[in-house]
Amino acid sequence: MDLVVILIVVAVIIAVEVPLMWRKKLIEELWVFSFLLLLGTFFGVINAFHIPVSNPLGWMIFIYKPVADMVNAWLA
Amino acid sequence: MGFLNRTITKIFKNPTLGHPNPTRELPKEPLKENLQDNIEHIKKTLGNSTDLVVRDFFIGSKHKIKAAIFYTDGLADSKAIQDFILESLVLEIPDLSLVPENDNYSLLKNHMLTVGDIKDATEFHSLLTSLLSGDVILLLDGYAKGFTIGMRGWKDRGVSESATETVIRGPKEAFTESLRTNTALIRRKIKDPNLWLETQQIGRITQTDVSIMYIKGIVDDGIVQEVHTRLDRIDIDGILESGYIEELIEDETYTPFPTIHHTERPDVIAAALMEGKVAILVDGTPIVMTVPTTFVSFMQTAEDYYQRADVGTLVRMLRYFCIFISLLAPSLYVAITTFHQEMLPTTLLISLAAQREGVPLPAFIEALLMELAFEILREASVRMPQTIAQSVSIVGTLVIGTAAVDAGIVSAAMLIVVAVTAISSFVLPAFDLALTVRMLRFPMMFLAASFGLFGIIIGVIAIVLHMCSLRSFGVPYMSPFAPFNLADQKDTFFRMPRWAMFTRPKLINQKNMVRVKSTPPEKPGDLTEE
Amino acid sequence: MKRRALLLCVVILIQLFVTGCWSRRELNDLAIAVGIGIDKIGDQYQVSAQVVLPSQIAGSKGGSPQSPVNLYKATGNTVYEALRKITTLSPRKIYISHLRILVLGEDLAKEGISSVLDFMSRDTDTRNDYFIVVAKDTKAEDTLKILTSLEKIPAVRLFSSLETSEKQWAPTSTVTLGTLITELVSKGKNPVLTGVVINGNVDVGQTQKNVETVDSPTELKYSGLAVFKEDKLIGWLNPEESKVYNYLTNKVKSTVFYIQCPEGKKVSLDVFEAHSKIKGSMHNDNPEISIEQHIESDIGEVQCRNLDLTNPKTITELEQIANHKVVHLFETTIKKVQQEFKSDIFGFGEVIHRSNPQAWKKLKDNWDQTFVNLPVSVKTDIKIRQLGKVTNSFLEEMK
Amino acid sequence: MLEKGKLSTRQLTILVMLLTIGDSILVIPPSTTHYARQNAWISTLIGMVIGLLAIYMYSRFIKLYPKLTLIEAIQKAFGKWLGTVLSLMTLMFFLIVTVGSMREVSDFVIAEMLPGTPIPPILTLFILIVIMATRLGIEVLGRTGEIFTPMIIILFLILTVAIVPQMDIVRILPILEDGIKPVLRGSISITAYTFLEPVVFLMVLPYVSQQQKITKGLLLGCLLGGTIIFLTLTVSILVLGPDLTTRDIYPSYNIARRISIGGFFERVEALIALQWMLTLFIKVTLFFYAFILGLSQLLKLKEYRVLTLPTGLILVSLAPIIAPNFTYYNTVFDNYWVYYVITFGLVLPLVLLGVAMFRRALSKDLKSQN
Repeated sequence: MDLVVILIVVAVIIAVEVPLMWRKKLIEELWVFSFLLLLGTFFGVINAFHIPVSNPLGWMIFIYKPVADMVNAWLA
Repeated sequence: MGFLNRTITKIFKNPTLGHPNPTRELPKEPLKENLQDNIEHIKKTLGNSTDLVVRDFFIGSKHKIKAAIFYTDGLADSKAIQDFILESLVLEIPDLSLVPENDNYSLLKNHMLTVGDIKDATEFHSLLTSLLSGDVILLLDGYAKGFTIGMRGWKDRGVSESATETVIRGPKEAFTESLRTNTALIRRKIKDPNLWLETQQIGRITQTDVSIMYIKGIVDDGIVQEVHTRLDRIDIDGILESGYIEELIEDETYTPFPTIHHTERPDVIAAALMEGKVAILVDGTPIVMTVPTTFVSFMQTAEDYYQRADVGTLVRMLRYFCIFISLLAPSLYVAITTFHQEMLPTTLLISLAAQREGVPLPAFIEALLMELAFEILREASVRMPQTIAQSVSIVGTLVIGTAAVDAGIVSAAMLIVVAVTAISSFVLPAFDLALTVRMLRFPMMFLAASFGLFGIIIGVIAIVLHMCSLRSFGVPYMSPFAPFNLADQKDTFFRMPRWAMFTRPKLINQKNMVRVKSTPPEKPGDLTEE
Repeated sequence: MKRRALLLCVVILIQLFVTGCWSRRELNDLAIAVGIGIDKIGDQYQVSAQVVLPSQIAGSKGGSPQSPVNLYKATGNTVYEALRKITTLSPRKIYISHLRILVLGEDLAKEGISSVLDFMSRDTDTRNDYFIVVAKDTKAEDTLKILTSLEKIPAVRLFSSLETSEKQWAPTSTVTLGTLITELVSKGKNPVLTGVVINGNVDVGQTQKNVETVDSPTELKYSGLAVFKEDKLIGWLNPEESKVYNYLTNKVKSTVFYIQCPEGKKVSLDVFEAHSKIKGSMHNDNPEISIEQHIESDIGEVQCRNLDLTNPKTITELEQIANHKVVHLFETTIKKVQQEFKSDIFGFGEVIHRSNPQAWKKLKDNWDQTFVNLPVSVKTDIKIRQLGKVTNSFLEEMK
Repeated sequence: MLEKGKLSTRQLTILVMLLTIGDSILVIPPSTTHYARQNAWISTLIGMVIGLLAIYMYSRFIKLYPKLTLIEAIQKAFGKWLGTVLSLMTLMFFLIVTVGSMREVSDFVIAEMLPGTPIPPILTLFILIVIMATRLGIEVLGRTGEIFTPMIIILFLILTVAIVPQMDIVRILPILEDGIKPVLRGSISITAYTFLEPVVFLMVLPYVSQQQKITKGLLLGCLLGGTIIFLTLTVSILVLGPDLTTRDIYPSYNIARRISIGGFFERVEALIALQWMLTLFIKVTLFFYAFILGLSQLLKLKEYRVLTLPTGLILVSLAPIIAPNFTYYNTVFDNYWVYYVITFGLVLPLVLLGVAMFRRALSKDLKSQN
């Protein structure tokens, strides 16, 4: 069901944007557009099938852990 | 909105588009020497239309000159034709002067025709046009030119009282269908040489006179230029009402909001002209449009300026309040009673719940039905003749109102909400803005029904975004609110005292700002001192 | 800018899909609970909800006289569970946003109230505008059964009478969830709750008869404050002492108390303004509390024959007597609380915390012991302003 | 130039103010009070000072990189490769902030307004107006801000005055009982979320009509916004006390719930919700706009509007999965996210300034040499 909704949305987006770009010959735009759209669909599918994403902001934690610990230690 | 444009043109494509247009262009062929030929030709072109009157006669008794007059029955003033053309030409001609040698044409023109407005016509096209717009044509035998004599005089509704924009204090007169009368009405108010008037014909078939009026030196010439270009761009077979023009020259078609203000009151037009706007008059309609238009101008009525300032301000705030009510009242009711009951005071909640006991429909459907019913009633009572309209409204109130509640189909509270909505939508002075609100009310109800207050908030934001994006002839629609302009606030939410409104709106025109020079009235000091 | 229309269509479509889903509830699908009572039965919670029948309260069409409210009850392992179980009895979901009063059974209060309060603070429907009371020597359930006149909905009646009595007579105290929780977590102050008792027979009280007679056989009535230690009920203050509590927490708007004039008869004073200053100080690292109580009052009633109210001396005299009486009352009450309950309901700890934060760090851990023998000095300053309509009482002339 | 609209100084000020209020008014009170307890208001003041300095730095920035947006400036400063990498990271920052804010929107709406409604529809509705605004351009957004600002301020004042009866001064006492450190710790989050997020305006400043007035506009806006945040936080401590302020998820919303004047002016939390939706909308739109514009500048596109819809799709589907539950989001938000913001809000602009000044000095030297 969710998948269907996603596909509908994607179809609508394409129907709205692509013809104009095509007519205006905005080729680069078209590439970026389709890339973003794919990305969006990908995340959408992850949502739809409830694929478990283990700790999505891990990278942020990884990068900033030292700083955080330092500050907490200093201001504890 | 290129997308919509394309689809629409696709769907409603005119089959004969691109073919030479169906109307028969009249050839610009010159008049002939021979009178009889001319008569024949004219009759032929007009297809012997029965309202064309052709009267041929002889001028003078000794040297007879063959002549003929043409006029369209009903458009020309036949009495005047009697007195000033036939009599003076047939009877009172000093015989001796008419001799074949000398130029009788100019003789007639200069000495004998006792009418003011005379033009020469040398070719059929212009001749026919003026004939059909009510002039009288006089042709002489042996001359390849003729007179067009201005004797227009047709039946025409006199200046009557304004029907849609009534005031308690202020002039009662309203525009009529004839362009001349309207321009006269405006000139009567502004006797200034700088009040300029330009006229052009629009409409291939109807040849309607469209004139624009503005005060030179106040108006922004750029806007006048813009109006000209947009009017010239129009190519249409006929203009029957100002609405045609409005749709063809407005900035944005796909918007529920009116971007051109129109009125039937000369004083309103005069005020607009003095603010530096341009008035567009169309022959055959009692409605005059003004551009550029901002949102606030739909919230102002003539009376605001005739009453005292404080009253005007108060009434105006009431209007701004009412626009919110009529836009949001039903959606708020739906949202609060179906999503946010905790926002009602306990006692109110209990009584509302008591009313809804046994009402079968969900609140949203209930609201939708009632609004629909109300819109139907209003439409019916507008289209009906007055007498029936009253009975319609009675039926409406009785059936829809009392009966529905008694039958337990709708709750009384909902009825109250709908009623309040209706009343406050009538408060809005500009009818087309009221229409806008009526339209937008339904999507708002949808949003409210599915997302509660969140939906309403989103809807409001969307509407405001849209309004801020609108422009009317280059002027931002929401000015002077956004872009904000302190000096212009004096005539938006508030109506400042006359002596305080001393400049014209900034965004409409930049030059010649000064408006009022008089200072606030001083209180007379205590006269009985000593 | 372009194609806004199409986007709009999409929105509308979504609308059509989702309309009438999720969190929407029609007014006539709600069971509006105005009062909730919680009792502890074994290790189960019994939740009883007093639900309004709107048609009986506001309905225009008068059908058969039915009771204005219904009482549903269910038991469960947790409060939430019990509340949801009620749907097995009631046709509609219990809706507690308009809760007016939350009654806690005495036995529950004795075992500790904190366990039930979390639900009330967590649930998104609840607001913070209802009062919490304790059912004194009865079950919370019973207090919600009693029908009342003059205010058709019993819970609303409890709510408003608590409000008025706090304003006018001051032995009761309106406690909302927010304050209760703050006091529970704070080390320097323990909570109190007003107690509600049933005068008369419950079985009579819940029948229509109760509201048909002039003098209702069964009445709901507030009496005194319940003293808590941490979250456990440990004793009751009588109305006089409760009044002291309200004085000290600056809750007294207006009240009446009497004093004895020299000849032994009574004069009643109408207090119209009162506020107390509580100061904390460290006296060689022992905390001390000093209380200054200001009271402004009028003379409301005089029973004494020879009392010359036209003479300023008399007034000062009366003020002296009043001072003594009030000081004594304060001291005894505070003593009682210190000795008997050992629970700092007056928030003396908070006072110390504010005045000497550093010292408080050391004190807070065994504050309760410190509180028991905390030196408290009371100073009162009572002013008598007006005499009412007359000066001297006519009693003076009577022989 | 991609963006044709022009922003007046007043509009700039208003946008800065609304952005500063943004979501802080919702989520800041608990996280600051958590550390600073009853002294959170001091943390706010500290934060405001730092913020004003940062804002001033931004206005220097536009002097050194005239007519350049942040992305273009990065390109200019670091050349092709490094520039591109940094730009992409910055764009990602914009995107992440947008996602975070949208997550907050859905969390709030579901918690307080529409319990039980699934997230996607709410976010879809929200992103639709964001997209609409982005397509209409920065100028229209500025005007919309102008329309709504008076309403927001008036509502805020009314509500603040209405809650006064329930304030109690003792709740902010004692002042600084545990020294300054907790206060500083508390001020970190408020500095980052409230006063460093205006970095997004580095994408907008080139489109301001009167360049010389930018500094004033920025500072004023930041000051106004900061004041409102300060008031909100102080009020929530005065009314709820530090304990409840920390424990509640949306303290200021609960405050609105407590308002009751004369028994008729009560249950007005809807008004609060209205304000927040507006400020959140402005914030999300600005960051969304910055992302779209930056991306199309980075890739030298001719038309940026076409990117809005797919990006919207990304946001809507990313917001639910960015954090499995509220707790996770909150932990990250409190401990790590702050430094992420600081990196791009403070460090990056400083580095850019440094580079620019260095270049300038270098060129001077060269001139002086020959």
